Amino acid sequence: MMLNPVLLIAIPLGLAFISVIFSKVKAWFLVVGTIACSVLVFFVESGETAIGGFRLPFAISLVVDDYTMIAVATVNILLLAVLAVSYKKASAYSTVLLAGLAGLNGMVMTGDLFNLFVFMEITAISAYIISSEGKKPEKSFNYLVIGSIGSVLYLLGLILLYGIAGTLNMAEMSEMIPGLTATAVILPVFLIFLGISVEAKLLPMSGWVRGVLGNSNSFTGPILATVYSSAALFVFGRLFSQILVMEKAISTVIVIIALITFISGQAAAFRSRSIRKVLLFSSIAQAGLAAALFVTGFVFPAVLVIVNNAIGKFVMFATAGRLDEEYGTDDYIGLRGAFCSNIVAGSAFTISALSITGIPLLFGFYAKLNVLAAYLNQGTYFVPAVILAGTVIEAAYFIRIIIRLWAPGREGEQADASESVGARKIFSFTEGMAVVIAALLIILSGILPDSAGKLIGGEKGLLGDEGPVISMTSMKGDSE
Amino acid sequence: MKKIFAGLAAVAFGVLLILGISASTDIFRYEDALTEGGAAARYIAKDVNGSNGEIVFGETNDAETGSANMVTSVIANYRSFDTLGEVTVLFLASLGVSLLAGTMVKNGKRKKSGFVLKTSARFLFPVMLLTGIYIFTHGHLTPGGGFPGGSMIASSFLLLYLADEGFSTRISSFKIAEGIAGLLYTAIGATGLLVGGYFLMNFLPTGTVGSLLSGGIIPIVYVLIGLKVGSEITGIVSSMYNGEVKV
Amino acid sequence: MSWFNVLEVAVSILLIVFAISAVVSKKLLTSIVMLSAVGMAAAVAFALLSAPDVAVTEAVIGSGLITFLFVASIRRAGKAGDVL
Amino acid sequence: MIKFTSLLLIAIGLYGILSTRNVIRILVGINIMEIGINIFIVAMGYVSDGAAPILSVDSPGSLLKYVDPVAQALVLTSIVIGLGITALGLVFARRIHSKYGTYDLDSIGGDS
Repeated sequence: MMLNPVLLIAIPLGLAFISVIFSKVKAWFLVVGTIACSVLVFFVESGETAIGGFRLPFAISLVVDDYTMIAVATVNILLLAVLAVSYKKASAYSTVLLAGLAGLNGMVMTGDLFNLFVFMEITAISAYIISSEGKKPEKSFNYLVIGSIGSVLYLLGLILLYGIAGTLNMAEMSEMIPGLTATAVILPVFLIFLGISVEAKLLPMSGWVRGVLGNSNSFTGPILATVYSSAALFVFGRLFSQILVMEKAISTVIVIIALITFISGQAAAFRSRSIRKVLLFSSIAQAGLAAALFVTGFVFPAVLVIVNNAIGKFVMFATAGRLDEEYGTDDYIGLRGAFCSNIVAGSAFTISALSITGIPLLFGFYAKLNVLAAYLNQGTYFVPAVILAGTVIEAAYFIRIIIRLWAPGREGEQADASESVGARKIFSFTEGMAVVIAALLIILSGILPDSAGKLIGGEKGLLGDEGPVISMTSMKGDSE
Repeated sequence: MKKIFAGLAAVAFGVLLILGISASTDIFRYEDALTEGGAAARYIAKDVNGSNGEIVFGETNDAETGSANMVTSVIANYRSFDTLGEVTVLFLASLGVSLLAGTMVKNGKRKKSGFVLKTSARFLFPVMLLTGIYIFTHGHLTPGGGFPGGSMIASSFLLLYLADEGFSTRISSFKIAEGIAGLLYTAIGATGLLVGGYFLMNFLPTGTVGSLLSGGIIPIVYVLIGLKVGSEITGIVSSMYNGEVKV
Repeated sequence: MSWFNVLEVAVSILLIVFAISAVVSKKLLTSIVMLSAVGMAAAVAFALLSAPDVAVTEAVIGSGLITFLFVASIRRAGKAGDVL
Repeated sequence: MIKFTSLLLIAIGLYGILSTRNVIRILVGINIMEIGINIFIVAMGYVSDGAAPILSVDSPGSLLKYVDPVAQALVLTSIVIGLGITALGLVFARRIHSKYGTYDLDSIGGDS
């Protein structure tokens, strides 16, 4: 039996309301809600479901297709993983997380522009509250201010589109956009781009990231950097690859902004010494890459980039947050040899870092290959060059961190006792399990990229005929 | 320096907006959308799911949504899902405020309010409360509805906080009211899903346009919204008023 | 000019004047009171634009409750001198 | 006319946000921006001589004479969301004040 997708929103929302009444056991509701949603994801009915029993396109609708399926699945399962890693901290925010989960699911599934605004606000407000865990109110405040400006801009853009098209339904809007004069659509599209770049961490509006994620712990880091930002990127992808498809001249501007985000993110990551700062700037860079791909129309590679980055950053932010909590610093020079006593966490971290960089036999390699192939097939050489340049920087800073964290302080002539940090266990068994499973997933999907690609892209591939751009089996066949 | 930069940015932004919008005023087709049967026109004529003739106040029976106030029919029926999201935003905000504003403290150094002030506040309190309740129970007929009604309830509590230094409530009781109202709202949606196969479906008969018992689930939803908004804003107000941040 | 236009111009001017004085005023409390005035003028504008529902809501929330929240949150800092 | 006034309000609000580092003033700026956008939305849905979208005993016969109820519904939602954001922002402001003794972000100093 296929279920109505609205359950993915109604169940966590209802549980959130119950959890304030029975606040003693609210953490249980969180666990039940997250598990229920992660399971239900695979049983929802595809197609556009109207809410309220009104005829489409006049009703608010939820859209479930291959694309939103993978988005919802990613978000829910990642949230479950974050809970496994930092259950104790997360349980204090049970109600906020449950309502936030409803917002995230609604955000990626909704088929209505204003409904998207409402769900974005739910998500944003829960993110503000979660970010206050960092005990730096001025950073959260900064986040809130940028978020509010973004939401005003988004609202303005959306209302202009409503004024022009007379509808808020995304499917109807996407049919009308090509028929409208470009001059009328530029301003709203640009405003919507600015509005959505706050959560998606794209350049003009990403000023909050440094303060919020730089002070993250093993709970706020993974949740804001992976769950929330992949949801925002999936929304960005849906809007800019399916609904607001622009003429080449306009989309080029957005691609350039996204590529600047990519390169400057990589450069800033290279300059940072704190692991969390490296990670957050790397996240900004990956968001820029995914955004550029989406706007160019390469949906499948972009989804691969998002998923790869989400799994990898989940492991890495969790590890970095824990390192900071245990050792009181996350400066990788001060953490020399920290992985020697945490072989499991260290290996997972290493695998994730290498995967994000795109080392062969890991999932990230498949993702990067698809990205490059998409551009080369199209005959573009400038963008792949930029991406490769960024990847070199990326490899440099990740390998630098990994070497420092594995080398037990015998880099000079004398092993100074203060150079190597002491042995401390950073993960308990269950927490370690979540991280290990994530790392195994990266390896497994790297070895079997075709099945992973099918899993993510659906049988036919995203958007029907496009499909996985590169098939590993065919590549092997060519080389033999 | 900062002010000059800010001024330039604001002027640039304002000019951009005004130019961008006036360049496309001729393409804004809202009035066309009305005639061509856009969403707004359908909502006004109440014929999204098929025509039921011209809607006449006090006569038409069982019209779609059945609310005389069209804004209400949009808020509590056509786009009720938005409203559910919106009360969730407020719910989260109130939760965040009570999480962050700190615990209640007895405010020892407050001046005692005078007898006249206190008595008149106590007299005004039920009047305001009733006005709020009236506003949201008549939301489908007259301007107003759940949001101003709920805010009115919150204002009445605010009045007591300001005028009566002995008045205090437990924030957790507002939390429970919020939770119950929100749960009922979701439950009404789920009932629609069970009865008619659509979440938040208007599964009750809609009655005669213009009578108090019309609109199907609209009055119920609006009362819940009113109670929820009222308890949420009261929660925010009392946290802001009484909370003391411990550093 | 119909009464609508006259009122429209008047409300527009009021909105702009209140908004500018809210942004540039030296005292924090003046800013907040001016914000409340902007909310009130906005409520009039909404009523003018045939939006009674919005006008009522804006009057209660935008002009009333938000002002209270602002004042309540700067109230404790009032003794610092630089604030009020 | 009032449409452009509302755009000016948005610009003034933006100036208010950018020109100061005082958290309360920033919130005032955000609120002005929100009021601006709300007026703009309602003005978008306004039809000249349009009636308020409420049926009553003496409603106009033709449907065309109503202003857009959708725009007004959106604004109601947006006003309430704005209240929530402002309340949360004020709590952050209060926390900033109790931690650093000032509302001025510049005098907090420090990085990361």
